[in-house]
Amino acid sequence: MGIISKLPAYMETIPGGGILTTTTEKLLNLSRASSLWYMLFGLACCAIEGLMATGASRYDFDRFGMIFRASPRQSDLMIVAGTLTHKMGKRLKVLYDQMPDPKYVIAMGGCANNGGPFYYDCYSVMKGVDKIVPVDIYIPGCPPRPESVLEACIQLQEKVKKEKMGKWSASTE
Amino acid sequence: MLELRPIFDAIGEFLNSILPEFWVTIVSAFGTGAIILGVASVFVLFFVWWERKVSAHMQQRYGPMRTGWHGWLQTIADGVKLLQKEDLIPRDADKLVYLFAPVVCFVAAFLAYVTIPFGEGLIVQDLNIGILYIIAITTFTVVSLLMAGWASHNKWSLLGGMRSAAQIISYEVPLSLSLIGVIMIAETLSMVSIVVQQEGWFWNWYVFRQPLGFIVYYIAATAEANRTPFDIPEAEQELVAGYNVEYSGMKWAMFFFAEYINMLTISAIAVTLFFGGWHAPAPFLDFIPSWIWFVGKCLLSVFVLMWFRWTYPRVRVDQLMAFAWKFMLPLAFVNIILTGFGIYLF
Amino acid sequence: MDSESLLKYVQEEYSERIIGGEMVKGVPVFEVKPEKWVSLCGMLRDDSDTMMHSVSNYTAVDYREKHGGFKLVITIFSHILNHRLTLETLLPAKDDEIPEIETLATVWPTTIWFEREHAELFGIEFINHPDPRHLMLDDDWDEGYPMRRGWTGTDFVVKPDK
Amino acid sequence: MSVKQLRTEEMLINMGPQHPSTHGVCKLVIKMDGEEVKYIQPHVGFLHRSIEKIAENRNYPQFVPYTDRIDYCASMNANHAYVVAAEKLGDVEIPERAEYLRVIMAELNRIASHLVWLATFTIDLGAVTPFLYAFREREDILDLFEMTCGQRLTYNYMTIGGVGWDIPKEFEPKLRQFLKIFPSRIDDYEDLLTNNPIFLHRTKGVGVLPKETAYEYSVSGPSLRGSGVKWDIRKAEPYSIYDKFDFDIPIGTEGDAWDRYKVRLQELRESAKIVEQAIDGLPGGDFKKKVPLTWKPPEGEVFCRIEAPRGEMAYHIISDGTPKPYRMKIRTASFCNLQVLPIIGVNHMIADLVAIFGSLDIILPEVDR
Repeated sequence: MGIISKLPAYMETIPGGGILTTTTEKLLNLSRASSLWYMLFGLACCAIEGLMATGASRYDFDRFGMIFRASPRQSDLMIVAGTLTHKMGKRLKVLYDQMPDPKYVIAMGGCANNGGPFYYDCYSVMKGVDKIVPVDIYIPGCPPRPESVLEACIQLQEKVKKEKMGKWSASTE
Repeated sequence: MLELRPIFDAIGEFLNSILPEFWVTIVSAFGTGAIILGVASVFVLFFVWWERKVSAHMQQRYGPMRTGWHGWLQTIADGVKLLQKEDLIPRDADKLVYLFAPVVCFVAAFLAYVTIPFGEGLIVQDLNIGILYIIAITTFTVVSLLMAGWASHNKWSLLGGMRSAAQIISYEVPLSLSLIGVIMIAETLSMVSIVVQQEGWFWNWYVFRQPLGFIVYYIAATAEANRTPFDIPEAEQELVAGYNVEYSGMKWAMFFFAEYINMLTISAIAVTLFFGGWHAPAPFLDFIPSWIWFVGKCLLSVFVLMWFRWTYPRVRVDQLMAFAWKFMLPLAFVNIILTGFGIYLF
Repeated sequence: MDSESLLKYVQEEYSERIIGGEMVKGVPVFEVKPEKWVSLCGMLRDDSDTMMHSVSNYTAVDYREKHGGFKLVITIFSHILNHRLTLETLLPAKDDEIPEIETLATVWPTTIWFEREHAELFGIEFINHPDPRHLMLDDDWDEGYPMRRGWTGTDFVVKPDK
Repeated sequence: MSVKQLRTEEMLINMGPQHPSTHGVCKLVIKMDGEEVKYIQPHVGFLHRSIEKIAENRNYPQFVPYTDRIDYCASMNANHAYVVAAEKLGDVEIPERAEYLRVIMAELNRIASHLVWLATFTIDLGAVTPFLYAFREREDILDLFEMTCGQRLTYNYMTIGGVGWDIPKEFEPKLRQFLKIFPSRIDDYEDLLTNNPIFLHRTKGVGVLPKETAYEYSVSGPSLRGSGVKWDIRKAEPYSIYDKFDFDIPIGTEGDAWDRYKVRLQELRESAKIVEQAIDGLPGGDFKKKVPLTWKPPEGEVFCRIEAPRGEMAYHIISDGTPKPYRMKIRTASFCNLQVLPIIGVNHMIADLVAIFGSLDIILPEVDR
């Protein structure tokens, strides 16, 4: 957690700092919401739609201030796009742990939500990403359209904007 | 009219009148430091946003749109977000080196601004070895990249660090040699004197007397700044993120900051040495303040660097080395010899 | 060579190595003796009249109920002569037995991965295989051989309610 | 210090399974001597979705959507391979209009797939801008697919007995417009890349795949043709109605990454040619023959292969007379093509390894299934 995120807590101790706290909190949240850098976690079909087509000219993730980072250390958001197998699940957990707080996860597509078309009779697919990492937004579809990915990002931004500062600092410390 | 020099002079006089001489030195040192830091930061904030917009428009996209008007607040949001990120240090990292690498990188990038004349009289210290100082100080970056690559305890970052060491040291040679032509004509190492010599119409600029030197300089400088097509130290598709793969939050931001500062540095040097510094291309345009000319020329140069980046593929590491030693270096020597002949004949 | 003459040619040339041959949907299919499996494949590759230097497909089928074993089916073809044929061999196995056969990796290197897949999914052992690791499944997989028919599997296999 | 005292050792690096240039989830364990790659071992199976097991528990028409997900860049071709095999198994005759529609869709999807390849290949070489240009044209094709079957990526368009839906009225003018502008767009890519000296240096002589190695490892598709083998299943074993169309098979000479690039760009033009001929000759009539969900093919087995964008894609279906297949084996091109990577990738720089991986056009779900 960066130093600045403790700022609201200190402010609260100042007499009359309550108003300041809310403003700072709002500002910090806004900045986080406007710059969600996502990690490329393309697993299967959804990677083409959710990461490549959405990043390309017609849909353009960059409009929302979202750029991709190859290293988990520099990303805030993990878009799990595609089928997660048991073999890959272990690796996903490692990568999630490598991301610095605050971090978010979007489960994209049926497979990442609950196994999708590979739910029945399948011996190797994990039935949902939420079995191993906490998920903030689920996107249905197989694969979801780029519009729905953008909508999910807007939803996530709304969620981030409403966050209380103490919440995620308490949960991780 | 809008020249900034009188303002600074006035501030200096005011300080002199209220403080003893020793304190004036201290205050002005910190003051100029703060101004340089502030100006450079504004430039970086602008460059990051601008690069995203330029690349987006080259690729038929819009780029950042939602944060402020056409996304102009985007870089600020990114910066504030990076401040809030968790400060990770990998368990096996060499902690001291890991912590100091970004600082060294940051400081080295800023030190070059001591001898860059931003406008008429707008220079921190006109050293009589100005060019030599800049060449020496910009190479410091390589130390930080090596430190980062080594300390992260990650094989990818080690590779990136090694690559950058090899690259920057190799390109330092043609870069330095390419500037010798200018020095030979100008017969001085001071940045201000070189600019003063290029006064008048634009054909007095050294780029017209040193075209070869300029080309060698610009290519070598692109490599120095780790920009595509020479961005192999952090080649995303090969090394994930190169030397900074383990860095997060503000530490990473410092590397990022330094990269863009370097971009401005190489543009500023190019403008100072080859494009007449703060002078207008024609004498009748002198009514526009000198610092605007300087900044305008720098921006143009930075734009060209961005243009390179979004057009070319990346070269391979051995091709990069071969290019430096087998092509750029001979070219730089040829330039020096030609300049010598020119001076002898005219 | 067209399929008819290919069928005849192989039946005559390699009669002691095959059990039978027939035409199935325009492609010659031969049943091969398991012990002659590798040698026949090598000969078909080197024979200048067949020149079977490429593998189109290599599969294993669980025929334990019907024929009492596993069948290996390989479809090989020639780019130059533009013909293909299919070879089959039956590896007898009952219940949980693991049948064995010599590896084809010496003939066509591309079969290495195919055989690794068959080994882990069907439980067929390939003798002298150069790289006997798991291919698809995780290294610590110990839930049996999932592609065998009747494999009920583990907790994470969900069956639809009828 | 003399040179002998400098001790160097090979460095073992895990590239993947989450790496920007492995195009999915493939892990390459590589040993490096400085920058040079000395040994490569691919690890796959991170996307093994047990599709073959699922096939044994689905009715024949029910399995079509799964074929989409085997090769998501070229779902139409994967559909095509399956339905052709299933129809051959059950001796189903399909209307001529359906055949033409299938060819149009398959070739359009081949273009889309090659465009994805072009995008990712250039990104592997560090050039970002061609990526976005290639995706611009891809979006045009996806629009055509979307107006036909309502999906952008996994179409489920071809069914056993024909195609799922007829094309709408607006399809043809839009397609013709696309075909008109597309050749000039290919020229654009060539302007950006073909004569770019950096691109030439990065691809010429890199990852040479000799003909003999290609045969041994059963490499197929453009990667094989780049090595100078004139082999295309559309010509060699014509399926569907490919024998009615006039098109060339582009081949390379050296077998390096450059040749594979050139062959694919050439194929873009050829595919556009086929689409043009098919839309000109599109007959009227029925587009579908009704096949019930509990369709029972006769007992027997079939092996049928087609030319997918990445190479040979084949279905080996064994039927026991019930509505569900007894065994279905899916042979995919990338499964075999990936195996040559350890052979042609060694003794190259790591940057070249990325380029070679890109030039082979591997797609991981095809390898893992």
